[in-house]
Amino acid sequence: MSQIFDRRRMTLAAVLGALLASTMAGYAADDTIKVGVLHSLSGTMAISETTLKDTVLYLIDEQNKKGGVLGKKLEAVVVDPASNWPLFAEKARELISQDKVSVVFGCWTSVSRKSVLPVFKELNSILFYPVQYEGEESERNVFYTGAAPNQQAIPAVDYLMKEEGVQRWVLAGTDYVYPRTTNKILEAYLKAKGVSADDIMINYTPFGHSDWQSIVADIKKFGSAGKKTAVVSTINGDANVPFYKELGNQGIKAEDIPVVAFSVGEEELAGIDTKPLVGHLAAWNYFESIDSEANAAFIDGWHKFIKNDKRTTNDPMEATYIGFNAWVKAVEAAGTTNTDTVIDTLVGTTVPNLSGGYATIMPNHHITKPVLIGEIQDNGQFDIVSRTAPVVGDEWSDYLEGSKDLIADWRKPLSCGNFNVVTGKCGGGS
Amino acid sequence: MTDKAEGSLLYLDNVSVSFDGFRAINRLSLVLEPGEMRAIIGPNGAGKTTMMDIITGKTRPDAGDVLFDGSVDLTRLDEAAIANLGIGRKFQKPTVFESHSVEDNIALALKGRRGAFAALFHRRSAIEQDRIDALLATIRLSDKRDLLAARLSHGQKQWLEIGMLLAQEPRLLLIDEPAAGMTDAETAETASLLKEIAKTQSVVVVEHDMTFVRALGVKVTVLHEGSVLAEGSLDAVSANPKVIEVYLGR
Amino acid sequence: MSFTCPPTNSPFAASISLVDLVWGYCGILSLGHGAFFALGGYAMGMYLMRQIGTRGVYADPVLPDFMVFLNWKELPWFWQGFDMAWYAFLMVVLVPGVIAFLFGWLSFRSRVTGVYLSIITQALTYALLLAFFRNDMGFGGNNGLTDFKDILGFPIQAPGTRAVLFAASALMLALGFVVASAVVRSKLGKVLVAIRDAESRTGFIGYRVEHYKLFVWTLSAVMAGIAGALYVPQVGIINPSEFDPAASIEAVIWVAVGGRGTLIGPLIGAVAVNFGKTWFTGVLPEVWLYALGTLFVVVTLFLPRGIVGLWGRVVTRRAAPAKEVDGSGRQAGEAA
Amino acid sequence: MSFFRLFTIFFALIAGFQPALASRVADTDLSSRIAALGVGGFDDLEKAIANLAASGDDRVPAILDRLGNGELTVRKADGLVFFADKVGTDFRLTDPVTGVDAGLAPKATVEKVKVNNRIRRAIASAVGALTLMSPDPAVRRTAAEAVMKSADVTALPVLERAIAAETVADVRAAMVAARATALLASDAPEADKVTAIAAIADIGSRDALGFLSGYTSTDGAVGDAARKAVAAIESRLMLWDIGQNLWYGLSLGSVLLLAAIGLAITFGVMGVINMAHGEMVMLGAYATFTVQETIRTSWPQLFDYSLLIALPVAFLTAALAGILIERLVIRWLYGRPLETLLATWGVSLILQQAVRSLYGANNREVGNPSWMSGSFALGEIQITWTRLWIILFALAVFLALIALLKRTRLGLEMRAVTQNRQMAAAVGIRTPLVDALIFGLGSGVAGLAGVALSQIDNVSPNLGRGYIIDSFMVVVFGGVGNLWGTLVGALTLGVANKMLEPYAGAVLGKIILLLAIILFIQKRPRGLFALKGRAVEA
Repeated sequence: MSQIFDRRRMTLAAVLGALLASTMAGYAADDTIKVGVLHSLSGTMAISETTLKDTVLYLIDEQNKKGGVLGKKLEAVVVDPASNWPLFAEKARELISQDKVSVVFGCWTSVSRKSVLPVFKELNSILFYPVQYEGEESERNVFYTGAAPNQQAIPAVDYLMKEEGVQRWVLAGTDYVYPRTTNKILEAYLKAKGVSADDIMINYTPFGHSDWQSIVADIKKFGSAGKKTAVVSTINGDANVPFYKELGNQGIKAEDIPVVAFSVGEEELAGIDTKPLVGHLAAWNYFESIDSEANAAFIDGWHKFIKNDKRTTNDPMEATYIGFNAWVKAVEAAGTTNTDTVIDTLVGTTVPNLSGGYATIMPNHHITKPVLIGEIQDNGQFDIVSRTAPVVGDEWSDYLEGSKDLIADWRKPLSCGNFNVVTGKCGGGS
Repeated sequence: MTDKAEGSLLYLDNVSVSFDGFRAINRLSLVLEPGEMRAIIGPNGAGKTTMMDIITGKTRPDAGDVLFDGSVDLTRLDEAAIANLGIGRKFQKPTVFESHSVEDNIALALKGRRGAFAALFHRRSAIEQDRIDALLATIRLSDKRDLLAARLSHGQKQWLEIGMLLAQEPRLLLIDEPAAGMTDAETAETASLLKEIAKTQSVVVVEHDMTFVRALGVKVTVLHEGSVLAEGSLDAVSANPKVIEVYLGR
Repeated sequence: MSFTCPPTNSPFAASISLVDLVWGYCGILSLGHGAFFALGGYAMGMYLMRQIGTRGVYADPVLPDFMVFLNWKELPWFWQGFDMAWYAFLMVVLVPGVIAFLFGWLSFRSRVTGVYLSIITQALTYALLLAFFRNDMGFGGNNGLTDFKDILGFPIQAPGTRAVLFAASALMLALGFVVASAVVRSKLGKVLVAIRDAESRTGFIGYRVEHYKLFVWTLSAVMAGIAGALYVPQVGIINPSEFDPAASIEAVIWVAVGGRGTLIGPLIGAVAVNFGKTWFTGVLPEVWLYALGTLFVVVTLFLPRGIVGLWGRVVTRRAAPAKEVDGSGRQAGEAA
Repeated sequence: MSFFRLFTIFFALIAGFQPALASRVADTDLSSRIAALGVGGFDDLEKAIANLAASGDDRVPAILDRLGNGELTVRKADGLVFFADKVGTDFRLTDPVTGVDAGLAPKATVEKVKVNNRIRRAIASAVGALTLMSPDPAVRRTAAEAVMKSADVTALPVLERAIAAETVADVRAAMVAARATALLASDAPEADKVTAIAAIADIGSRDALGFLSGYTSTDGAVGDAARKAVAAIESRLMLWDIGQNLWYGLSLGSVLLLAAIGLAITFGVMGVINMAHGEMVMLGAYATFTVQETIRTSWPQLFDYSLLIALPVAFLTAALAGILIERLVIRWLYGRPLETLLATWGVSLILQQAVRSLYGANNREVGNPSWMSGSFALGEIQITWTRLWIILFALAVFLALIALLKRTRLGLEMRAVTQNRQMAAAVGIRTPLVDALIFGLGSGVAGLAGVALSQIDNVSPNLGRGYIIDSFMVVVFGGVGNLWGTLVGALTLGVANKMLEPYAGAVLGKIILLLAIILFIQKRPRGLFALKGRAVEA
């Protein structure tokens, strides 16, 4: 860690001009491969992103123990974009053009990813993005190791239909792009499955919404129409705690109206008394409670690295794990860290995931993931009740009007992130 | 109503105002002739300052007429409009622009266009400069013209404020306790300055200091509990038993 | 570059000197100036979105990408016209200007001053924050507007364009400085200081205080809007976080640190605070908030005139009356 | 709760009634039925539960109950099903039929019998049917409700017997309702079904509505009757809905009142803008967390009193913090409200970061004591205990404050100082002390708000931020310097918000309200209940 701090100080000094530069020369050793870490360490997103920064450092540490990559040690370059979206772009530029990193692991929110995209395109570098997102994007320089909507939402709905016989749906979300898109996809999907518009209720709330009385009551009302009802929740972040508290207090049990959430993981549950919530569901590609050797080893190593047995693990961490290992494997296979070569090699790379299976990077730069459905337990963990075969991330949803004709394939000769199969043209962009 | 107000400079009739049930001004009537200087006395809480507030538009009366120049209804205007009609006011506590130099204080008060855009493109003319110089001489602060107003003594601030009033070229000056906190010498000088001013403008002086009022030698109005208790020369009102009772207690 | 202030923050810094125009010179503490900055930025962002044309991922000639995937069928009325640069640039000035004018006209006319005004400016920017977060508003929700391609026909990422934009920002900064100092030196500037020192006295000598406040308020909002418009093409994104009240408050501290009531102060403050931020968040991220918090307290308690004031005291050794600055606070305090 | 209730059933069965209910099957039969629980997926498990319940054995409810709690495991070696109690990382296995200890098994050698919601429903229904004859009326009632929810046709004969034997009126009503739902689901004659609909319609609740809605699309007399009944219930519920919204509004208002009332003192009475007010609320919430955590680890039996214990702790913590802030920062800035605003904003940043350093950035769990969990129905208005207690608490705090300011010596001195500082000092009041105390009081009250908010909101370092703008709005709207104004302001805004929400949605509703307040302040710059006159303007 201190090594990183020293580096930061030096960058600073270099800009300042003269004061320290002469005394701390020669930091850019050539026998390392630099890995950029672009996660907020301060500001609103620090709470989530700091964990991912530590995850990357942990993975680098492990890799270096195994001898590094291509015979060179990996060296982390950590910057703090401070939850400030424009600053993400600036820090990305700094990492690529100044620190000359070979790859960047980073971003959490879609805004931050959107903000750095032009930089990665312009300077031609690689970004691994480890968080579930709304899809509708495929860029040559980005690898999406989090779930696309079809890797969370649709299997979850399938599960509820089959296992719970749900016929009536509440789509409740925070008013931002991920829930909007996911709900649009789900709405189209449900209608395609013969659910009538009357049986779908859509509700949006602001960030950090804390008074859920009316909405929970509405859900209850909507649920008393003689048909089995479920809530699909894309409620984000802090708003979940008061939402679940209100559910518990108004006596909505999972047996009556189950809630399946896509943004509630082990960390979010840590702030709630989960006893009244037993049976509510979450859909992810990873749960800490997964019973696999890979997972046990990962958790064990993580606890040792972070020196805290209580730290939970979560889905974006697994996505970081997959992305990191895929990159290592591709670099080893290509024998170089050259961006273009690595991008081409990455497609088709297969690495183990933490749930005992494998993840493959597809030509659309998304990966295959199994979808797990977990039920909340009274100890704040999830009990996995369903698991699908690996699903390929669908970047352009088949259920959205604007994107159903689009596909992405970054292999030659197509090399296009938004190829329109109807017009036969590669959409916008260059 | 205008009949009675005809020919007067300031006309208050049956004015009342109350704050949270407390009647600060109670059916007050007062008439000031053009060119007249009037002293207003009264114990604390008699409504002197509130009366000033009403005249200058800071406080709206609940009832009654306030007319300027026999016809202009002051209750409908705000402070700036009333000031531009030609009513100047000096506060009890000297209020000058402390971050500005003495000269700028006068320059800001100088009669002229008051609009924001006019101010943005304003250039000081030679005539204005002469006028400023003259005023500075009148208030005896010529040698301190570049000093920040904050650094003036209390008495000097009082004078500066009077100077600013004069710069406005008002037709009526309302002056609240000009002698408060002044030395005897300063008080005497202030009295003579006011008498000088009264030659060209109407003046209303609110004052506690009886020697000062006596030095002014003008008609006196005694306020008590928001209404006029007595009016006349200082000697006459001093002899008024009601006034004696109010001042000496019952 | 580690020292991140110059490229992206210079327009912001420019707008900050305008915060000082209303606070340092006029005694109006706006906790919502970021709103005008963001509104200007959005107007520019809308123009840049329309310039993308068919190069968006869905290749829709009219609708921006985020509208396509949320199934919008046609362009909302308030997006019309933004394909024309002149119209968009007009809106950059008009939108913040008109909103500031209306807000100021209502507030100053009803004598909402001091802390009340500060609180409702905060409420205003908070309301706008919530509004722009709403996807139904048609401004791209929390993702905002991004993925810009070119500006006035020049590719936005090209080094040449970036250099020109940077130069434009520097020019804007200089221009803002010139305008602000012209305003401050004029008689109008003196009236503003007069209002700050003794608002009622200014009214009683015939200045219509609310007009002056409204003028400088609207002017500063317009310039904040222009600054926002220059900021957006450089950072390539505009989203509702620019409306966050905390961002506006943080900007105020730049002014306080540099020294309010001076024009150079806010610039020094902006540079100093951002430098500190870059340094701290790099070295000890968790210490940054302590440092920033302490800065707020220390500056208000011990450095009422900021760095500039401190410098002035050191250089001239003249016992500057600290009261002058207090005047603003005390005056505004009349309302409380 | 269900867990708890089932436990009661369990004990009632074992303790009281074993001899009386002699319905038992052979141990081997029961064992084989239990062994089926460990085979196959959820579909198989559901069948196995039905099969187990069909045995009618009185040991079944207890076994099913443990199944529902996830305490049944399959031993991988032989596929037998046992009760499992966790001992360290291992499990102690017990034979569910005989109660014989089967020894310790390491985690890797056993596999939990997984249950999901569907299985839990099946368990509830099965246990319901089996416990309809329980001696405890509360258990019978729960059983009847469970059967009603599942509309289990197979439970009809048991229901008939239970109804015949039932003596307690409301339990009998619940059973009749359960029979009606089961009848409707069965292939009984149409006339019976119409009668059943009438019986359900009489209940008139939302559950009844939900049940009947399922039959509105049926043809014939049943459909007609269902449609009519649904319409009748809906029109009845409409009025209740207004009441419900009003209740939500009051509840939101009480939260706003709690958050704002401390501010009404520091801002309204003292004129100090304390941007760190929200952080005082947060400190109160963290104090609650700390108290609960201590109780949880040291005196778990006191858990239900944890909030009561937290009240003085939270008050003192926040009050002390407030006094410190006043002494160290604010007192140097009296008369300079804008500077105070900035300095206290800085204090708020420091406090947030301090809490983040001490407790971590994640949310902390503060549990609801049992007397604050769950809800009850007042007619068709659902009233949750948390909200009810918070409303009462808010009012109590408010009245206590009024009393303190009006009736005590301290209150008198406070009013004296705020009205005329010099005069108060002249008559011998130690004004600096009073300043500190007022500020401490305002902060302490915010700390109390934190105790209440910990029950419904996140306990995170950002807790306070979310309330600061709303609190200022309440105080400014209600009228500065007037506690009653704050009360009226908070309740008005709460109710207005909740009345707007159904039409405008949560986001737009809030925006509309904010803009309305901004406009309102232009109209009445000093709020609803403004003090008028020279005293405030001078």
